[in-house]
This record gives sequence, structure tokens and C-alpha cells, in this order.
Amino acid sequence: MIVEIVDEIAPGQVYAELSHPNSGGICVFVGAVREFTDNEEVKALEFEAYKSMALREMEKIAGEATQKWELNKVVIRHAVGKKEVEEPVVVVGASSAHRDACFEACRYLIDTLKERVPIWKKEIFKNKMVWVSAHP
Amino acid sequence: MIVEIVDEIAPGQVYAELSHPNSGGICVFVGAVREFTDNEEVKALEFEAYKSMALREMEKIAGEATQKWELNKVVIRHAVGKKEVEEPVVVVGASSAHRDACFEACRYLIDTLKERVPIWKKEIFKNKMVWVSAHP
Amino acid sequence: MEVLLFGIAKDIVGTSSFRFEGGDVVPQSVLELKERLSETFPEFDNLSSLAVAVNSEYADDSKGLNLGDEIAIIPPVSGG
Amino acid sequence: MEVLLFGIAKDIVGTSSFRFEGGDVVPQSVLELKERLSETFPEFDNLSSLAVAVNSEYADDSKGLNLGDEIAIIPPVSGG
Repeated sequence: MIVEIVDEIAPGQVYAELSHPNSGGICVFVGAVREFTDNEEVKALEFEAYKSMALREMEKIAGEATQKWELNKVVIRHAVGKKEVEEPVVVVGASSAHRDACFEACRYLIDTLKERVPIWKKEIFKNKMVWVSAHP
Repeated sequence: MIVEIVDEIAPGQVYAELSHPNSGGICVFVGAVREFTDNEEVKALEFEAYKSMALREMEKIAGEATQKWELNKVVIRHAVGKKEVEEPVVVVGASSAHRDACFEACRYLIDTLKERVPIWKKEIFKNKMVWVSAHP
Repeated sequence: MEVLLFGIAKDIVGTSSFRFEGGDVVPQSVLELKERLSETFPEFDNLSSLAVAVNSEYADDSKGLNLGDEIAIIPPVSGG
Repeated sequence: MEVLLFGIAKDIVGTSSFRFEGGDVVPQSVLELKERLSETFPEFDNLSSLAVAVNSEYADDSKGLNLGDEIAIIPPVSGG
């Protein structure tokens, strides 16, 4: 199980981290910066984490996934700092004997991370900055 | 859209292939050789393809996925030849604005590939070789 | 008419391809080709399923065959 | 008692942390802390939600607070 908060994400490395002799399936999700939000051009995103708690929550989520599904390896890695369009900001993945488990676990990892992990994202537009989801 | 049959798969390269300025989500599935099938140790797998038709079917499947979901990029790449434990044999992936589409499309790509694409896998055990799924 | 064989079909027949020439009794349909194969190689009846492709497209049993076609015998696929 | 502020909470209060010392009127529960924040900074009432963590764990409104605790004000998270 790998759980990390980093400055830069290299998505290519995650495959080697999830590889395992009894894993026939590896599922990986990468979240990246999109150019447009509601038709407004995003210049960059800036991520801030409550790092000690975020790592604890990420560990809990990885642990929950390994309870729910038979997984051989799990990775949850989130970036902090300023990220530009197309840059990866999060990578989660799981490997398992068969593909059902790794697909379902991978989806659980990213959905639950977005619900619970204390990390905040500010969208930087040309003329304003917005903390995402802060207001109804 | 990238559809290929190759001798060696480098899973790390697929993220760059799926990256797109309007893709907030990238989902990738990698299928690899597992060490055990029904508790028997697998020495290697050997893949054979009816290449011209396999490429046509893979193109159709990628096209179907882009009809069903709003995708920015799709990759389907299958290996042929002899592959040892932990080696990747197939990689499929999709990228989209939001994560629902890329997860569902990625699952569709691998499920449909396994149903329709004319590629055959032989399991090589210590004392025998078996064409997978050939017999009931 | 060239017939390509893959996977276990290749092992059953013992070759990766054979041809029907103009002088041969050429099967007129996919069904007839399958029946011909099963008669000569009864092991085909033991497979989970057997499909045929005509010019790289899956074909129904009723599909007619022509001398210029490329035919493929497709035992259960197992890619991925 | 150290109180850490993140995201929009940091912008509202204008600092990334503050302290309650022994001489201060220290909030006794999560609820009291939230009420205190809302009174001083009404903008907190406009947020979609507001959570509090005590020693790196999400805490209910009823959770009691101690002077040695590390508290975090957690506006709606938006990682990923």
C-alpha cells in the first residue's frame, strides 16, 4: 500500500508499483487539470492539504478498499501546489487477480478521496480565484 | 484513437497518449500474466492474433465507446507472443471531462475486447499447454 | 478460397491455413463449411463455440461463400 | 489549543492558524467553536458545509475540546 502527498505526480511509475505476480488486472485513475470549467478558461489549479490528516484519511480509504475487495496492491497519491492544464493532480489504482475487484476498488478510492480527504482546490481564472465546492 | 497490436507493451506511455486539455479523468486498465490459474503455476502465456480482423474489431470497439460516452482519447493495445508472469498483455484506456465516462468506457473496452477480438491465449504450465476457454 | 485457422482450431487441423481451389467441392455457406470441418475433425464438436469470419467480419451460418473470400475459423477467443 | 485553517476558511479568517491559551475563554465543544467562528465571521454561514477535525480526526458537534488538542477548520473538501 502506497499513500503519498507529493509535489509532482509521474503517472507512468504507478504501473510498476501496482504490478504483482498474482494480479491479472490493474486499474488506474488519473485526475488532471481541465482547461474549462463551465466554459470559463482555467489558468491553473492550486491544491492545499492538511497533510497529516490527509495522509491518515488516505490510509483509511486504502485499508477500507482492501477490506471490501481482494487486492494485491493499492496506490493513492495526491499532488499539492500549483498545477497547470493537463498536469496530473491525483493518481489512484489497485491490482487484483481478476478485473472486477480492481475496477470497483479504483472507483471507490477516487470517489471516497473526493468526499473525505482534507485537500482543497482553488481554480485560478483570468480575473478571479474560486475555492471549488465551497459555496452551494 | 490508438489501436495497436504490438510485441511489447509499455504501460507507462499510455498516460501521455490519453492526456488532453479537456480531460479531467483518465482511466486505464492493464491486463497482466498471473502466476496461478486454479492453483496451478503458469509458466507463461502465448498470444496469437488474427491481426487484420483483430485490429478492425478493436477499432469498432473504440468507435462504439466514443459513441456511448463523451471521450477525448481512447487507447486499445494488445500484445502477441510469449509473455511471462507480471508482463502486461493488454492495455485499454479512455480520457474524458468527468470521471464517470472514462471509468465506464474503460470497462466496456476490456469487456468487449475479451468477447469479440480474435486473439487467443495459451496457458503454458509445467507439463501441459491449454487454449483458454476453448472447451466448456 | 483461403481458410485461416487459429488457436485450438490450428492444432486440431494441424495447419494454420488451407485452400479450396476452383476444382474442389467448395462449401457454399458458413454452415456447410462448419459441417465439413466437424465431419473431418470431430474434435470441433467439443469446443465451447465456433465462429467463422468472412473477409475479417463475423459471419452467420447462412452467409454464402465465394472463391475469392478469406475465411477464418474462430474458436472461442481469449484475448486480454 | 491550536486551530488550523484551510482553503476558504483561511481566507475568511485571514490567517492559517490561531491559538486559544489558558487565559482565553476556550470553546468547550466543536459546536461552540463553530458558533464562535460564525459570530465573528458571518461568511462561514454561506459555506456548503463546515467540518471540524480534532487531532486529525473528523469530530461531531458534541465532541469536547481540550487545551492540548490540534483543531482544524475544514470547509468543503475538493481534492482529486
